[in-house]
Amino acid sequence: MSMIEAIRDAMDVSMSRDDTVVVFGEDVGFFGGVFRCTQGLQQKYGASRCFDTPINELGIVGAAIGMAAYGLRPCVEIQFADYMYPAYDQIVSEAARLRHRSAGDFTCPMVIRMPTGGGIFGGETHSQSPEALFTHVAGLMTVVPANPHDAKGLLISAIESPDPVIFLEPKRLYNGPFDGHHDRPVTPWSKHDLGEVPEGHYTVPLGHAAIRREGSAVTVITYGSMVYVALAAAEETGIDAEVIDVRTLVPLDLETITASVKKTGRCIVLHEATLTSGFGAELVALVQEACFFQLEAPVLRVAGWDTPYPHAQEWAYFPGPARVGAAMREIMETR
Amino acid sequence: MSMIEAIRDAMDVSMSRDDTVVVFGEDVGFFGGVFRCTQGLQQKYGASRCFDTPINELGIVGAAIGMAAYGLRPCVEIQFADYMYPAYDQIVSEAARLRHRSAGDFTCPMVIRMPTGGGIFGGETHSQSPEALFTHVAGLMTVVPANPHDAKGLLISAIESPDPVIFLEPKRLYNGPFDGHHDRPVTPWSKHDLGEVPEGHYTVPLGHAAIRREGSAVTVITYGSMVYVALAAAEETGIDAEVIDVRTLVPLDLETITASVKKTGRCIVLHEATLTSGFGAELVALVQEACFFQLEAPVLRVAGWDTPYPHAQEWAYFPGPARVGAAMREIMETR
Amino acid sequence: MTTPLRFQVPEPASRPGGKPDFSNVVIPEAGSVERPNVDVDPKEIRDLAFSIIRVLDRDGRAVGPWAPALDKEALIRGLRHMMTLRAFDARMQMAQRQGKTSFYMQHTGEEAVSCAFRVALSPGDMNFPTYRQAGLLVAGDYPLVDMMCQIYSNERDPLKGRQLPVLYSSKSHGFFSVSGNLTTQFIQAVGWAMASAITGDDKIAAAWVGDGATAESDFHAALVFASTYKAPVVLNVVNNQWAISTFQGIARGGSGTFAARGLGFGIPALRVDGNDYLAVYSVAAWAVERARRNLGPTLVEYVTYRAGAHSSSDDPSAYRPKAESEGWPLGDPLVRLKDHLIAIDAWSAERHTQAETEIMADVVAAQKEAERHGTLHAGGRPSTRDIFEDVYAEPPPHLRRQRQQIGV
Amino acid sequence: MTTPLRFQVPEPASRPGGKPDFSNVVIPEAGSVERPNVDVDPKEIRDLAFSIIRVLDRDGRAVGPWAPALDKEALIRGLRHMMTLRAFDARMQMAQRQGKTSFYMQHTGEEAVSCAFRVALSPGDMNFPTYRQAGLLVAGDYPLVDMMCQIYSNERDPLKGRQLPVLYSSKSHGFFSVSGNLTTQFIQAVGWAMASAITGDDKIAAAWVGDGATAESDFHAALVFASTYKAPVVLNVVNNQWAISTFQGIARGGSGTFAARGLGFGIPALRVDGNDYLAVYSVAAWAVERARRNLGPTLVEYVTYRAGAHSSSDDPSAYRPKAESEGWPLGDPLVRLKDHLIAIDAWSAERHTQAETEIMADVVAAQKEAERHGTLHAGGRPSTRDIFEDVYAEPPPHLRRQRQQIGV
Ligand SMILES: Cc1ncc(C[n+]2csc(CCOP(=O)(O)OP(=O)(O)O)c2C)c(N)n1
Ligand SMILES: Cc1ncc(C[n+]2csc(CCOP(=O)(O)OP(=O)(O)O)c2C)c(N)n1
Ligand SMILES: [Mg+2]
Ligand SMILES: [Mg+2]
Repeated sequence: MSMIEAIRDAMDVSMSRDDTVVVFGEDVGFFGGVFRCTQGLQQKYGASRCFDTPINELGIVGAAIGMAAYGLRPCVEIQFADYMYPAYDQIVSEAARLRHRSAGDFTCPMVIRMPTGGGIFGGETHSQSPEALFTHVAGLMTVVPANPHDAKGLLISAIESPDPVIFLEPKRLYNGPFDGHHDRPVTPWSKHDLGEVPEGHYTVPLGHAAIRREGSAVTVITYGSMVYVALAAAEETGIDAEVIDVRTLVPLDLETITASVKKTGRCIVLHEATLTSGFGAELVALVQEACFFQLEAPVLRVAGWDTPYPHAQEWAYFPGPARVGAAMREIMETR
Repeated sequence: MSMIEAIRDAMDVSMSRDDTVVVFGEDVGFFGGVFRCTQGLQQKYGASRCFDTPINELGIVGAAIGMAAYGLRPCVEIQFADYMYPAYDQIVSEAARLRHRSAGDFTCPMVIRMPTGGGIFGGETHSQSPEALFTHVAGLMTVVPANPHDAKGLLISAIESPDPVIFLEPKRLYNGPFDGHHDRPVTPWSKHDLGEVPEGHYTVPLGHAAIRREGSAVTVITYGSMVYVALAAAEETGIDAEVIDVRTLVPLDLETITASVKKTGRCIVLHEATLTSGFGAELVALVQEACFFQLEAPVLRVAGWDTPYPHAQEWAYFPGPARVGAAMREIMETR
Repeated sequence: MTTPLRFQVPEPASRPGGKPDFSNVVIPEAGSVERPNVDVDPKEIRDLAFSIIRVLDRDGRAVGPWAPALDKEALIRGLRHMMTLRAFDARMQMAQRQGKTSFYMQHTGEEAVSCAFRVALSPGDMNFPTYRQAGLLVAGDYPLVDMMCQIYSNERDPLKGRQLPVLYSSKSHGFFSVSGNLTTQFIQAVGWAMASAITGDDKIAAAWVGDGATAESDFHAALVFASTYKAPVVLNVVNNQWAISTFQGIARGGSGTFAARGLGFGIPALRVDGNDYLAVYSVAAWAVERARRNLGPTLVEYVTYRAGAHSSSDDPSAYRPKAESEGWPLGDPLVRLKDHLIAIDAWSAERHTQAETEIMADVVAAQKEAERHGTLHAGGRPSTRDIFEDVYAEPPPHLRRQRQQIGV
Repeated sequence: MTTPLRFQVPEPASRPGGKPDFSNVVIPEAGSVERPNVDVDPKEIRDLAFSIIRVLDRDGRAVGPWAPALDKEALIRGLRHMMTLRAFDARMQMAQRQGKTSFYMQHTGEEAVSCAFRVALSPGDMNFPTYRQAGLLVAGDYPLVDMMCQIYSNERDPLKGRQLPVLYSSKSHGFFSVSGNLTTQFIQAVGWAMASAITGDDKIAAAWVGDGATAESDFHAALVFASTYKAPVVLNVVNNQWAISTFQGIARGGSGTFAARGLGFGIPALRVDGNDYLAVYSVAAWAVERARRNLGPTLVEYVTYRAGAHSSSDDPSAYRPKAESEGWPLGDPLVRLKDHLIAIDAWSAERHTQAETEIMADVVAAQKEAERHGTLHAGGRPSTRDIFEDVYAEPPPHLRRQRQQIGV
């Protein structure tokens, strides 16, 4: 099934198992969401458990915090990650710290879903990847699925988590594993093993990375759409890269990462978000500290440019297989 | 003079030279600010140029953006950096991108001042250091002065800058160079050369770091209060550290940093903000890429723990001379 | 325990398959609402927030105290502005379908609001619009070609391909850069107006927001600041009944109207028939005069209807009756102004058809001209260098390094 | 150019050196405001947003339709609650001066608001308070010792030393964790109330905010959501005339009152004499009943005065006349309830002095007990481990590594 169906299925399964799970956001109720991720849930569970909200992200998250404090498990949608900023205070100052500041008296089990990333000619306000703005915040978990199987399993884990989870959905992957070759058709998930999604309830635990390609030459650490860009670059350069999909940015599976880098001795960190202070910087800092004596070359970063996400020049901005391949060649030449 | 007086002086000088400079914020007008940074400006320039605002940070920054688009140069105060989150959308989605998205048709010359950092028993909402949430945003400049001389010169540069500047004032340094020894009195700025502030107009250009201590053993890259913690640790360990005050995080003076690390072969990055995805990660990523073959040990980070800033346990949270000294010893032992 | 609470979610009067139902929209007679002086005490006119100011009656006559002093030429110009905007929408909507751009948003049914408001402004005044006020540009004689080049993100795009289509910017035409983030501009408009007052200027600002976007918290910041500093700003709420799939009741809640929001701040609030060009102009002129005379902000709710889809990515038939727009009681702004002009013998069916042909010809000519400079995926386009410029006035070292990496 | 605009910044009636001036506070006779049924149409009672509901008259008699049915014992209990809070404030303020903690905030002059409101709630209802509603805990018989241990951040601090003093939390006592960030709790209260309705519960929420903090945008989110979903919540605005150094006019702007904010949302809005224990209780009970009967939210503005400093870090003499509080026309809530009890022969000067002594003795005893567990800088304190716990339910690897680094 598609990633959209997998995400919907995760909410459906959770709502049917647990009456305290409620779903809401802008256009998510009657209409089923601008990306159709909540389609059918209002009809199935009623308007008390899946409903439309006024256009106020602060209100969506703030209300969800109150509901979580009451004892519900809200799973809310922010229509685009680019629109989460109005809710940022409620996320950072409230959701993330409630358990700590109240010493566990009040807790905040909630999921904030938001489509992230570019590749759809959405311009600067439909293309952003703000994950690093969450990973810096103690008390939050940040998850980025890269395929339907993980999307469903991780979202169920997130909904069942006792603490707030930011769930970033790479919108360019909703319908298939886009690898950055925008001039080629994308094979739909239905033709991909990771598009095979088990029925009913299962979880993919938070905090565990997945190795998507085994390799011996260089480790590429990435997540979201960039997983497929890295895989494409490996095929196209013929460089035997090991591609790690971290899946959960916080908490991070550092063991899998360091084991791989110690094996390959080379590392590239790859994401679509702007370079400076992106989550890639944290990955580099951790890798160079843990693998310093095994590294044969500096860790390289391939990321979005430090500019707003442009409309017309989308493919000059998006870090596609060419840029990643070039970095792979460069790092293999360093010794 | 104290850092508070230096900051006030910078606004005073700017307002007297340029009628388009306006100053406002919560308690900033009649009262002169909870830290007294704007004291006397309303009396001197009138309530049209220095005034109190309603308690709405979004409104303060949003209104300032409109004023900047009109042609004024607003210099606004957010009472504590911890309270900037409600304004985050206006800062990130609007101020930072206005020039780019309008192709220079509209610009946003403005300064957002905010006291930052802990050490005053202010608990989790009066102690935060959110600089990394700004350095990730293209279109912003982020400045952190560490002494009165720089505070005045950098603030004048910021006010004269054609683009938005986030000006983070380490509140623990307002009255003297606090070095983390909370059990000892702080010598007031009046007894410190960097407390000697020239009269009238001068600038410290944005984008230039300062070496506060020359050394050959290890480079400590830091800013704000941590500059004095690093200096104290160097004296106390007897390790000949070179201490760099970066002063401007974006744009960053990478040349000064890499020259130093290539010289010492060792590097510690130090800040008070929480470790994960802090600005230190960016510094590590840049240093290991630029100085890989000169580094004799992994770059170490000393930073605030990945937790909210606690009230009673302030000194267990604050990265003081003991923790920094330990890191210095550790890195000197690595070879 | 006492009787259990029940959760209540507002639902529109009708949904797909149902009959259009606007029985909840109470429409007073044209000419029936009084016209206070601009220096009236807001307390005295609270009821205006719950009525609808209308000028054009059923027979196309302009009646009542709000009938403006616009001569025939001005009215004909107004009609041409609206016809131009509609023709422009038609061509650009088609261009989007043809893949010449990624995205488009129409104004169908709402043309009077921005077209008439623009005429009430003076040179130097500044609008802070949403994506649905292109009438401010059209009625301000901004070149259609430049608008189209922005939509095509081509080599002549004034915004260098950076912005999503229709998020125009033109300082010289009093049109602030449109943001993709809703409502952020509302408080910015208030700040711009405060700046005008601070410097003793005589320019005023106009803020724009849709019914759905009034729910955003920036709306509150704008009303608080406007109320506290009596800023010279007109706060416009375009109530076209729908956000995307959510009807106005979701944003409006229990208050009968959006104009009512002003009452909580002591801001005079007017409600006007947004499909009545004369009423819109007249109310706009009243609010603009208040601002200009330093009497402070005015909140204006324009009651209109989004006859088309929310955007080129939207299909309204999924959430509202297909024929709902035919049921809309305030009619079509173009037809109503045309009928008025005919009623006063300033216009005729023939001249109208002729005008339609002329205008469409102009729009098509502009489109040809624009397309010579390229469309999103073909022909001349902005350069890759444009990604890196204007991030700052001066490119800092790290951006120069990044530019060099892709060699531009 | 037309006459230049002028920038207008509201100023309080008087400043340091000037005479206290509350002539702008219009105070109706006690008993003069009508009491509508709780199911009244909000439209019918807009005027209540501009009046002040009062029960206690000059002679200490309870008069008019809002006089509540509270028996003598209940009133004496109320008086004792307020006296306890005042004694508590006195001791903790002194403790702060003595360096036993870092920070404190008093309630002087506002005791009736939180103490009387608490009595109108039922078990299981939830308050979302600010830092100035400790009366909700005192009147709810929360242990004074626990409050003091929180203030001292000592080994028995229920919040383990993490939070700034007075930012209490007690789910069991219907007191939501107080945030250091203003107004965030206002929308959270609405969400909690929505959850109660969603689950068919019968619990209601009470949101609290100060006059200054109503300016924050979360206030708008709360009113929008409360209005749209008719949430069972009481929206309380404590107007104590001042934020920190800014008077209420800066936040309120041109609307005569804060209650008026409700009118824009169709939310019934009442204004009440916040220094009149009986009036506060009566209005609270009215609003609580509306919520409980699923009739939706009510906005209540409590007109009171912050007689003390904003906090232990503040000195009001820098921004308002020293003697301003003596000029406050609504008097002292303790004195007024005391006089009423004496007027109805339920109390006497002697019993009052005696009660004062008893209460102070209890508070001092509690303080001794609390101090046995330490103060901020001396004696028993929370452990360093407590920094790392409760960040997440389960400490993730990176936090375990960091804990090991300082060996806790
Ligand atoms: C902060 C933010 N949240 C959500 C969106 C997505 N969005 C774009 S338009 C829209 C509906 C706005 O409706 P309304 O304000 O009524 O304006 P209209 O389209 O009817 O003119 C939404 C939800 C956005 N652009 N920005
Ligand atoms: C978001 C945010 N901005 C600013 C502050 C600083 N601050 C704390 S209390 C206060 C004044 C609040 O006044 P009011 O709402 O009237 O409450 P009162 O203190 O009078 O009870 C301010 C500005 C804060 N805590 N949070
Ligand atoms: Mg709309
Ligand atoms: Mg107050």
